[in-house]
This record gives sequence, C-alpha cells and structure tokens, in this order.
Amino acid sequence: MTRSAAVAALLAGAGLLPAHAQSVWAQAAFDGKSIDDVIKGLGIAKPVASADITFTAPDIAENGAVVPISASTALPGVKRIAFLVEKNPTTLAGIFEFTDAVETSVKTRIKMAQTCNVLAVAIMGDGKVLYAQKEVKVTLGGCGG
Amino acid sequence: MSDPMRIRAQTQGSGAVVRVLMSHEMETGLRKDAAGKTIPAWHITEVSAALNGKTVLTAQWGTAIAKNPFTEFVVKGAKAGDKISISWVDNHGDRRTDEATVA
Amino acid sequence: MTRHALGATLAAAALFALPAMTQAQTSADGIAQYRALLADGNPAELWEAKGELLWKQKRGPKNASLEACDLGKGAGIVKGAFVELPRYFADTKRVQDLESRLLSCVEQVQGFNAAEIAATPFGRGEQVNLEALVAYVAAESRGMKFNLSQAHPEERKMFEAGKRIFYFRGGPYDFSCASCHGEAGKRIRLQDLPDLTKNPGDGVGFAAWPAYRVSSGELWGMQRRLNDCYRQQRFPFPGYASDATIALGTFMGVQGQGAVSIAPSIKR
Amino acid sequence: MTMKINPLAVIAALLAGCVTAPPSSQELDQFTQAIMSSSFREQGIAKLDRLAQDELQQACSGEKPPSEDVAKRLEAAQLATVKWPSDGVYLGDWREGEKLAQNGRGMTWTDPAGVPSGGNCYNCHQISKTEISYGTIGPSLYHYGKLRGVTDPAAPASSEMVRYTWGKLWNAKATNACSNMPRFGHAGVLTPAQIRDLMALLLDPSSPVNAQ
Repeated sequence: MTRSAAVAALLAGAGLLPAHAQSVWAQAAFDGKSIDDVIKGLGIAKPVASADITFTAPDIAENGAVVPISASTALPGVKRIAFLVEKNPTTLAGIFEFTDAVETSVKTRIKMAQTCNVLAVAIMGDGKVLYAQKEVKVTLGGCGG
Repeated sequence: MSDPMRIRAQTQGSGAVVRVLMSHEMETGLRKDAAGKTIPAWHITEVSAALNGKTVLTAQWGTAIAKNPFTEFVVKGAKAGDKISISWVDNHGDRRTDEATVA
Repeated sequence: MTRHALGATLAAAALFALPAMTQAQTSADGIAQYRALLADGNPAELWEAKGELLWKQKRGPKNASLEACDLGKGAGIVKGAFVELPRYFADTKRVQDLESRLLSCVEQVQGFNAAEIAATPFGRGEQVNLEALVAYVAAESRGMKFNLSQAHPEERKMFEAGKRIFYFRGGPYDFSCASCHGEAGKRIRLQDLPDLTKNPGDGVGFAAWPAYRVSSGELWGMQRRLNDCYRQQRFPFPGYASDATIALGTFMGVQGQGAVSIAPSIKR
Repeated sequence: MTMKINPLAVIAALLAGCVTAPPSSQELDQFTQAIMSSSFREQGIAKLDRLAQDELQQACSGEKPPSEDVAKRLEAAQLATVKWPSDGVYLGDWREGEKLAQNGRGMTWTDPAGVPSGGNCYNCHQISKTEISYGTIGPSLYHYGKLRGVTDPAAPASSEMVRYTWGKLWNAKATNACSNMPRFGHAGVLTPAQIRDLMALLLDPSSPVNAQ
C-alpha cells in the first residue's frame, strides 16, 4: 500500500514538503495557555457558537492519552479548523487548513490532561470565527499502578 | 530513521477517504523519565497532503496530538489510481513522505 | 468522515440523549462509544507492516530471513500459525508460544542470541523487532478461530500446569490470575475483565492480544501482557518466554478454543 | 463412548515402556512447582519469597474453594491476627481516605522501597458518587455507613459495625477465607493510620460516601 522512502526525495525536489506548503508556524498560538491566549496568538476574532459546526468527541475517554475527535461543516467559507483543549498545559492541539480540493472535515486524535471542554474553532475566509464544543470526561483506568 | 506511514485511500462517492497512521512519539516535553529528568518535546509540527502532487490539505500540530497520530479526511474528485502523498516534518527537522494509490 | 462512521457516531450521540439512565449504564456506554471511535485506525498496523518487512528481510549474524522459520505449520508458513499456539515443537522438545518460538527462530535461523533478547527490557533493542514480528504473525490469523492441539502429552501437561498457575495465590495482596479473571461481568475501574476460566467469546481475552496499548502507545504481545499482570499482582518477575508464561498461554488458549482472533487489537 | 481395555496389555505396554501413563495430579503439582521456580526472578522490591504461600494462600489456590470446615478454621485463624487500635481510635480523616482509595500504587517491582502503598479501593468498589471510574469485583460501598445506620461512629450502638469494618480492612479473610480482597493490615500493605483514614471514608457521616 504505502510506497515510501524513494518518493520522499522526489517530493522534496518538487517543493512539496510541509515547510514549503504551509503558512507560517503559529508559535504564539501553540504557546497559549488559555483559549484567549490562542485567539490572540492566531490573531482571530472572538469565536461565536454555531450549530453549523459539527463536532464529535466521546463523552468519556477511557484514556486521556488518546481521545478521538472530528469536526466538519457544510459552510463554504471555512478555511481552517483549530482544536483547543481548555485545561491542557498548552491549549492548542492543532490547526487544519483546507483547500477547495478537500471536504471541510477532519478526524484526529488528541491528548487530554484532565476532564474539560474541547473546542473545534472554524475560521472563515471573511474573518468570521465559529465554534462548537463538548465536555469530555477523562477517567482513570486500569489498576492505576 | 522513522518507520513508514500507513496510508489508505479509498474511493467513496465522488471522492476518496484518506486514512493515515504515522509512527511518531509525539513527546509533550512535560513528562519525566525514570531518573526524574524532563523528556524534551519531540513532535510533528507540520503535515501536508497532496493529490497527484498538488497540495490539498495542510496542518500544524502541537504536542497534544496523540502518539502515533491518526488522521482522516476526504479528497474531492479523487479517482482510483490517483496518487495521495502525505508528508510530515517534526521539531527536530526530521521529515518523511509516503505515498499511496487510491483504491 | 465516512458516512458509515458518521452514522454510527450520530446513533451513539442519540443514545446519549436518553434521560434517566443509571450512572453505571452511562459510563459503560460512554466507554463503548469511545472504543467505537478508535476502532477505525489502529496504530498496531504500523507494527504489522514493520513485522512483515522484518520477516522477509535477511538479518542477523547468519544474514537469513525468517522465511525458514517453522511456526508449527511448516517453514515459512505464517497464515493460521498464531491461532494454534502454544504448541509442542519436536525440534526444541518444548511447548512454545509465539514469542518463545520466534526467539528459537531468530537464534537458529538468523544467529541472534535468544537469551540476550529474552533478557532485554520491553521496548528496547531486538525486543522492538520481536514486537513487530508478533504483530505481523498475529495479524496473518485475524478472523480465524483458536484451535490449539492437546494431542501431545507435553501439551496436556502444560495445560494442567497453566491451570494450577492461574489459580496460584501469592504475594502481599494474595492475588492470583483468577482474582480478576475468574468470573464474568466484572471490571477494574471501567475496564471489563474477561473470564479466562472459560471461552470468554470472540476477540476477548486471549483472542485480543497482541494489542496496541493506547496508554503507552506501544504494541504489547501476550508476554508483555502477562508480565504487567504479574507486576500488578505484586509477584516477582516472570522471565520472558518462561515456561510459567507459556503454560498460562496454553491454559488460556485451550479455554478460548473456537474464539475468533481479532489480534492485534486496540486496548486502553 | 466406552472403550474396552485389556488390563494385561496395558501393564505389558507400560513395562515395555511403549505407553506413558498420564502424570498423576501429584506429579503435575510437582511439575508446576518446578516451572514456577524456574520462571520467576526477583526484581526491585519484589523478591522470590512472595511465591512462598502461607496456609491460607495455599488453601485458596484451587479451582474450587476449600470445604466449609476448612474455611471456618482458616477464618478463625485469620481473625486471631487482627490488631485492634491500641488507643481505641478507629476513625481518621476521610479526605486522606479518599486519596488512598484512589491510589492504586505500591509494592510492585517498579515501585521504590519505602513508598507508602495506596488502598486500590476504586479498582474494585464503587465508593463515592462522584468517581464514575470504579470496579465491580467487590460490592458497592456507596452509602456504606448510612445504609448500616451509623450516624455517630463514636456511639456504643455503632461499635459492632466499626469493629467489623476494621476487621474487614485489616484482614478480609477473617470473615471470608478466600475473599479476593487483600489483607491490608495483616500483610503490611497499609499502616494503622492509613486504615483509620479509610475507616473515616466509609463510616464518617460527613464523608462523600455517606453525605452525598
């Protein structure tokens, strides 16, 4: 299925490696220790709750090390979706940037330090910022030893 | 050297669902080893996906993306035989690119 | 997101909207929903792929591939081997589980030092490669039913020893394997405990390991699973591929006869 | 299905060494013991003496529990080991007790020597209402004191239940020979002070076990 190493060199030559393809690394946002910090770091407007953003996360995470989440929207103007974890040591988990060639929909898995809200923040081309959130309970599992 | 990714790209409707598993520690920089020394952060920072060589999706990741990351997305208009390639780079500057054919 | 997966997610969400559920039901369903969300995309696949490459690759002092390794169904035959292990091997005159058999193979075929690998801590050196091989061999029997032989007297002896070891209580906590795995429907914290004194069902217990552990982000074979059980039992350290662990594998495998293997699975 | 076996033929075969008789139960016990001693090694604080069973562990290591008579005798012997608090103080601080109940650490080969053990309680029991991650190997202990009518643990009316609970925590085998519960006091897993804190968690009317 996966052809690998040889392709890497080819693609590197074609300038397709991430460093060339992506907007500037959002250091300030990734350093943020609160939702406000991240909003400031990304230089975006205050997010408004929206039913147009579909956000899926489990009610309970059997282990905070891996929490499966997904976000999608049918709104045409959404360019980026950022995932924020309210009570993690650093709030921003990741930002996905969509072109017109993909659906505005992504699944990923995050780490959570404790029970808290997780937010999917959708940033639109016209500067509007929408979000959906859900509380995920992180439980202690196993024998605890 | 890093291990290869597992990429599955399957046609569905008018596009293709792409599922990617990457082999990476995604160390937070907050954990301590047995000797009490902080294990430095080591994580993928940027990811990009391309369809037949043209970038379709990019991402920036922090330390809170889970170890051995899994990501899924849908490429519009992708057909069987098309090439999907995924690249990542981490904060050590290590890079990896793997490719799969849409089935 | 696939339509199918989205449908399942919405169904799960609807389930949760129901009021007046007891707390226990709610948390059990919550965990089930979490596991369903994880099912698609098991990082164990990364180990399976690596294991397949390792199996076919010429390695070790003898620069040989493991395609000359006999896992019980003939040299190089991987498919179906996992669900018949542990079994008796005439060449080593021992009952062996997957890990101990792989140790014999990397020593005999490739010239590695098996004792040295057995003494290497999990997740280091050649142990990392063994974990990948274990994932690959198990994956080649995914969907097949456990079918352990009890034809050889040594196999029956190991089953009897395994049963005795399963019920052996010791250590400061008085625990045996049966303390946690002797009754159906019990759990530790929120984790269900399979009843290993009988066939606990398809893809449960013995039929779910090796597995990708979400908690550590590592692939655990049965040897590592048993090792950590004994650690939590507050016992001394069972040697890697030691006879006690193989006897337990024989006991659990024979009890689980007919169960469909889903290994490598994904576990908390 | 029955098979007709000619006893003389069997003996002849045995004498000729052609057929190996299946090992006896005693031989299998010895075989198991040999396997155990060759398979385990000490690691960290987990020494090999942990495999040396006491009378109770040995009696409770069968597929079936021991007979009622044996169980009764074992329980009496275990009861005799219970050390009651010398100062008559049975209850400590339920807040510390809750922390202990949550803590599943201690005494494994990865634990350093001298670190106090946790109580492991939530691994097997429901206790307070707020902790949803609890095990079910043991019975629910939610409302433990309340359900048993303990409104004032210091009152004489409570003394029987207080003593019973202390005994259960110190040596669970005193009331149920082959109980799955560790003998926390007897085996030195928990100190008397820690057991007092767990007592408070279970019996103090203001603890979350009884108050919520």
